[in-house]
Amino acid sequence: MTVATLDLPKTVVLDILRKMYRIRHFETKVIELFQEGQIRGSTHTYIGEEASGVGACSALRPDDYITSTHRGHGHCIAKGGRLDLMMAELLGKSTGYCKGKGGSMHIADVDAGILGANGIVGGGIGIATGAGLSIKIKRTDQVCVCFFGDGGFNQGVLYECANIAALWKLPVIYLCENNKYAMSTPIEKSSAVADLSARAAAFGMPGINVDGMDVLAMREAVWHAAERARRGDGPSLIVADTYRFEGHNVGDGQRYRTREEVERWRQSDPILRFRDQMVRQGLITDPEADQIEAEVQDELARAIEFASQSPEPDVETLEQDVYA
Amino acid sequence: MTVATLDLPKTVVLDILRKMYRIRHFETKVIELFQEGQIRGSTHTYIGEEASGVGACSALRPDDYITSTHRGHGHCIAKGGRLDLMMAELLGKSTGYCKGKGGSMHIADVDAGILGANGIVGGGIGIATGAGLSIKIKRTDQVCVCFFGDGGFNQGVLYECANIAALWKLPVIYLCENNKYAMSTPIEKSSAVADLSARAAAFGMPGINVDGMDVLAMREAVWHAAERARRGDGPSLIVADTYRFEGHNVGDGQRYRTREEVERWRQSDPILRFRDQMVRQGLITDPEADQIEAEVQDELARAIEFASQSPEPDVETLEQDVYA
Amino acid sequence: MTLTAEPATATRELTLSQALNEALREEMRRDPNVFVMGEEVAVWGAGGGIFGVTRGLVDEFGPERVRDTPISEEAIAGIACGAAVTGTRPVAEIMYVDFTAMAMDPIVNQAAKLRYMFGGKAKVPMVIRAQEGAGRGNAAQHSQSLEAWFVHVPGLKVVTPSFPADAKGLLKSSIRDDNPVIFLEHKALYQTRGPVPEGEYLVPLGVADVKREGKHVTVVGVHTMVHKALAAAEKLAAEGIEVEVVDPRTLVPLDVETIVRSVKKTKRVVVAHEAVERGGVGGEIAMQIVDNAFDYLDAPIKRVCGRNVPVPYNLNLERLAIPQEEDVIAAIRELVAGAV
Amino acid sequence: MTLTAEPATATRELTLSQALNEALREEMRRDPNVFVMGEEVAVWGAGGGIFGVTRGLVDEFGPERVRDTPISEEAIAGIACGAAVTGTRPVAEIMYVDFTAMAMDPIVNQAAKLRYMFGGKAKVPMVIRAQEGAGRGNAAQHSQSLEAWFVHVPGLKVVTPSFPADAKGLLKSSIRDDNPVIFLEHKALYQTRGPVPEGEYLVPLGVADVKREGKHVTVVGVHTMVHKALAAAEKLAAEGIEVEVVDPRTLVPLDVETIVRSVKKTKRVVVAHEAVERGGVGGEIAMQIVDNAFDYLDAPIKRVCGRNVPVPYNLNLERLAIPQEEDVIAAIRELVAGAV
Ligand SMILES: Cc1ncc(C[n+]2csc(CCOP(=O)(O)OP(=O)(O)O)c2C)c(N)n1
Ligand SMILES: Cc1ncc(C[n+]2csc(CCOP(=O)(O)OP(=O)(O)O)c2C)c(N)n1
Ligand SMILES: [Mg+2]
Ligand SMILES: [Mg+2]
Repeated sequence: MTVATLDLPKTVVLDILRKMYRIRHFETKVIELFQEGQIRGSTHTYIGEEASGVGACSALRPDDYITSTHRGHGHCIAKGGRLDLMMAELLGKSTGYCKGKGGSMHIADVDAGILGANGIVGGGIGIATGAGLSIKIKRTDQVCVCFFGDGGFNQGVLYECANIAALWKLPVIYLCENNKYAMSTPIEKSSAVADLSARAAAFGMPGINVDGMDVLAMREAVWHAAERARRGDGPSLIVADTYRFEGHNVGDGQRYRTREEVERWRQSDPILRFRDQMVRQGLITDPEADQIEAEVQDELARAIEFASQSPEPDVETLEQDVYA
Repeated sequence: MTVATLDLPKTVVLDILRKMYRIRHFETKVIELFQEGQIRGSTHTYIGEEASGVGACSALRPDDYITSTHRGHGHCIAKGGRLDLMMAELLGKSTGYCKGKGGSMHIADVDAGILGANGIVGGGIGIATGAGLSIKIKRTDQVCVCFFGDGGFNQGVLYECANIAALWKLPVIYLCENNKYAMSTPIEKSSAVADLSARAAAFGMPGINVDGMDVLAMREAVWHAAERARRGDGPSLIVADTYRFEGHNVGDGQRYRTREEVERWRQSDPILRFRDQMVRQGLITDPEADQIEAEVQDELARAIEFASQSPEPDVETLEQDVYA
Repeated sequence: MTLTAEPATATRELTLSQALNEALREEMRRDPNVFVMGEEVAVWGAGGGIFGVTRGLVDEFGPERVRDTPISEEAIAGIACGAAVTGTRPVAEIMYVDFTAMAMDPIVNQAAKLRYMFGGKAKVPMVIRAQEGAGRGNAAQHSQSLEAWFVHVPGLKVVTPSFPADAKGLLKSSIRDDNPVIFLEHKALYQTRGPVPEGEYLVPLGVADVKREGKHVTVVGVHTMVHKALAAAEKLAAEGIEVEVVDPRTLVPLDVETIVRSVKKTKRVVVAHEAVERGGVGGEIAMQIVDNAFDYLDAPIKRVCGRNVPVPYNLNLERLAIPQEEDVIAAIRELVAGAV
Repeated sequence: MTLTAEPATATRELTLSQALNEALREEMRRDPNVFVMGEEVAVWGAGGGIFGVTRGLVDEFGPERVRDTPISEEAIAGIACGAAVTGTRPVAEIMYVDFTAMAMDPIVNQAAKLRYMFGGKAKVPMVIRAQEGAGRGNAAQHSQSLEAWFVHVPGLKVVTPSFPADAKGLLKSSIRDDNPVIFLEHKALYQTRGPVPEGEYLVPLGVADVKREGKHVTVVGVHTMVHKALAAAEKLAAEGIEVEVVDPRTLVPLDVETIVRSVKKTKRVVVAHEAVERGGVGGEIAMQIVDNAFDYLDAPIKRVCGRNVPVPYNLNLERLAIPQEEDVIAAIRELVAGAV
């Protein structure tokens, strides 16, 4: 694979940086709000994994689809989700993406191709594969990226769907974000094969490992897989090597891993890494980057303002939208 | 693999031949009885696949386990099942293995290590893996052979269980009987990978292809996998290349395959092949072989007699054995 | 007795299986987004479907729209859900309802809930066709009736046709419905013949049908029990007992009004289904009657349902495990004892 | 009010979660064939279990008998079934009952039916522990109550403890039971404290417990609804309305006798559960009352159950989706109106 095939206009550079900052600051705020009790249930942050979702989605078209997981805020932002509507949803407000009915694990924007976060580990896999089938039946050249984790990798539905996607050459990209843990369970305890991408052999599709902390590597890998899919050559498996800097959910004591291990990974912060690289290559300047971060901070402040000012859902809505 | 490691005493030769004849003649009779309406529901014969089950089970100890499928008569006979109790079950009699409550798809003899045929494609996979776990917990050195078909190979539960069996080094042998079809569906339409044993890579265990029409090759492959399992080195995948000579079930018109294809496979009849080989090698004589076949015919006649003379289950039994 | 909610028109005799086949053909011709997928729907037997429901569809609509799948029930339902939420109208077949046990997550946690969880911003127009019931000696893993599981899941609709004409009209409505519909056929009814109107018609979801009118007792029956109730009614008529037979046709939405109207008239009711009694949908139907017509009841509501056992293989035992015409007759006699 | 079916003994206060942990410890010490498996049962948090039920077990019994599994629910249940039929006694955890949707085949088609299909020649002594219910803002895929699915499956037993002492005694009985037992805990009750007898005791499956005696109306409640009913009873007592609260404790087997005895005394009954009303177990309990005490009823049986919607995330909406103390009070007032 050579970068030549995929150029990197400045607009894209800025967009990538903005989205990574959006995720980082949004999630940082989420932790705060959860601890204050303003966000209910359980919520899982994407801090540290920004490069994976943002790189992947920067290779997609607006009309392409993604399916996400319980750790969905980052994927949603990466695919173009709005901070204000997301924040309003997390606060359970009527103005939220789901009118306050879904919360953190169900944020979706079907029109934007975001087929939803999912509270079921593996729950998005059938949906993504089905999206691939309807793309094929409708003969459009969209693709669907199916995000799941190293833990979700062990759900049987993946094996069933991947086999069918390969048989039918469906335009689906199965993207495993290997952040090394499923809650407290390290991959050594959850997968019998060390190299997760090797499983692609059983699925009948190409499988590759990508540095998930390198946003451009992710962008490129997904772009190539998408090209292949649009050509009608079928699905691919991409395993992103990444790491979550925070606990599994807000409140996780993380006794299953050492501070040192976390620190080591924090050293390769995907945002700083990309920013420095772009500055070094002269694609952006530090002031420009600071400017973007500042804009994101404002945007987030406004989003929180919007969310807190928004009304609670009307009680009449309880029985609405159960059926179409 | 060399045969040296596993010798072939004459008693075993005779036993193998007897069991293959038992299956062939039992199933031939089953077709007749089903057509006469004496057997209800649906029934699936093992004719043509005798070498797979008999070879596999001849490598096992009496205290080892097997799990079977909807096509279970052959596995049951191979593991030592009795024709009279099986036939009585097929006729729904109180003297049957399941007292007439199970029928063709549920014949079991837990004490003989036969954990049951199964009406659910893939239904035996979790059970076999669980048997492997209890063997491990009880620290015996038994093994469990898990039979399933090329169609069942696509059930997600296999992927989930195989991964766990490999992680925990459970003494389970996953034995796929690739008879080329799942009902009318050829493997090319059901599996994205041509070489089914390649899926073992995703399961984290060794996988091999074996000539499933060669009873000794099956015996040897399973024996080696069992040795490995007893040593505590974990599970294996064996794909037996075989073929069913009859329809999927009695009544299948078989419009999905040609007479020629079936005829070609009938040429390599596993029973004749083994018998000729043994005679050539001087391990048995033709009269001895004929004698065995004759004995099997008598045994079968007595089994049918027993079954037809047996009483129907008492109506009081309807609500018995729902709970222990 | 009306056969459908539609005005009567010219009819011809079809089996329930043929009627369903017509419904699929008509809807696939009408809407290119409708497609069929499942195990053995395209090639098996005389060209699709172990009971012939999808027979010949692949010849007319091709393999792109009539898809044989591998044996992967969870994937079949999950793919149907994803295809539906992205703008097609899948009609997915799970060969036996027993196998939906492998497909409950996509049906219950995904398809049924997506719209609500997304705040109304998604539609999931999919149909899961499955076949249930006993009577063919298929034993415990191929003879269950599991409608009660789906009735308990908000977001799903549940359809249970008993006659060819209803089956066709209900399947067409289910395919056009924008919600996930669990369409449950009964394996013992595929060969049931009955008049089917010529030409285009629909049977709406949520409208029960009074299959026979009577004034002494109401029988609310599901699937085969509608037929057994009609046979029972015929016999009892000779003795002057007039039985009204109500077929809800869809369990969700349930036409409580029609059921309650009948019970208010007869003051006595039997609820009959083949599914095991314990936890069966009979309890729900009965409670709708309690909620809406308790004071009209002259006798306790009676259930005539499957025994609380797995379905056994043996013919006699299987017959005993599921309710028969005699059981309906016995229940009715008990209810009307002295009153008629 | 008795806390267990056992004679009262010295007690101490424990949370329901701690009581379950004691039950697991005692049974694992007692029988080396008992083992625990599931997701996050060994290491998570302070040493096992997202609600601490399995906390510390791995330290005492080691990783061979306390097994963290990959995220593979169908395998967890299937392996438990196979381990049980071959002579061990697995206690498998499915983290949320919502995820049993992925494990229904091994539970329903295998574990529940093997013994019967095999003509009584197998035993399947396994326990599936799962946690259900709403109230914590976990939304639609983590808040369901699905006991009705399992109640409808012959071969399964279904346990729903509401108090710490019951929870401990019932779990011990479930582990010693030779049948597959679906042991359903309610996530909102883990921190509920209550007296737990010192030393060894069992609470038998199939014996309901009258948590409070009263003569005007009976409330049969499941899980949290027992507590809400008790709170309601306390309030109504002030007005002279005496409410009897019956906790079935196990839904299969169901202690119909105790329920019916209470209803024959009070002549009025409310059945309350958090699961959605449509198709919920309330219908079954109500029909048992209709079958056995219809002529004693002075008013219609009332259900106070979850609304027929997926559980929403928003706090107010979630509160409205599940029945509250006020709803129980309102239902009781309606029933006793004029009578007391
Ligand atoms: C079917 C199902 N099983 C279990 C859970 C509980 N659970 C939520 S997240 C999680 C770990 C997921 O790990 P992974 O797939 O690696 O994603 P990550 O959290 O690391 O992003 C588990 C076990 C669930 N939500 N759904
Ligand atoms: C879960 C499930 N899905 C579908 C079926 C219906 N069915 C019975 S046998 C069969 C084909 C199985 O093919 P394979 O596994 O290759 O075994 P074979 O019949 O070739 O021996 C199917 C689809 C079933 N019994 N169970
Ligand atoms: Mg992970
Ligand atoms: Mg096959």
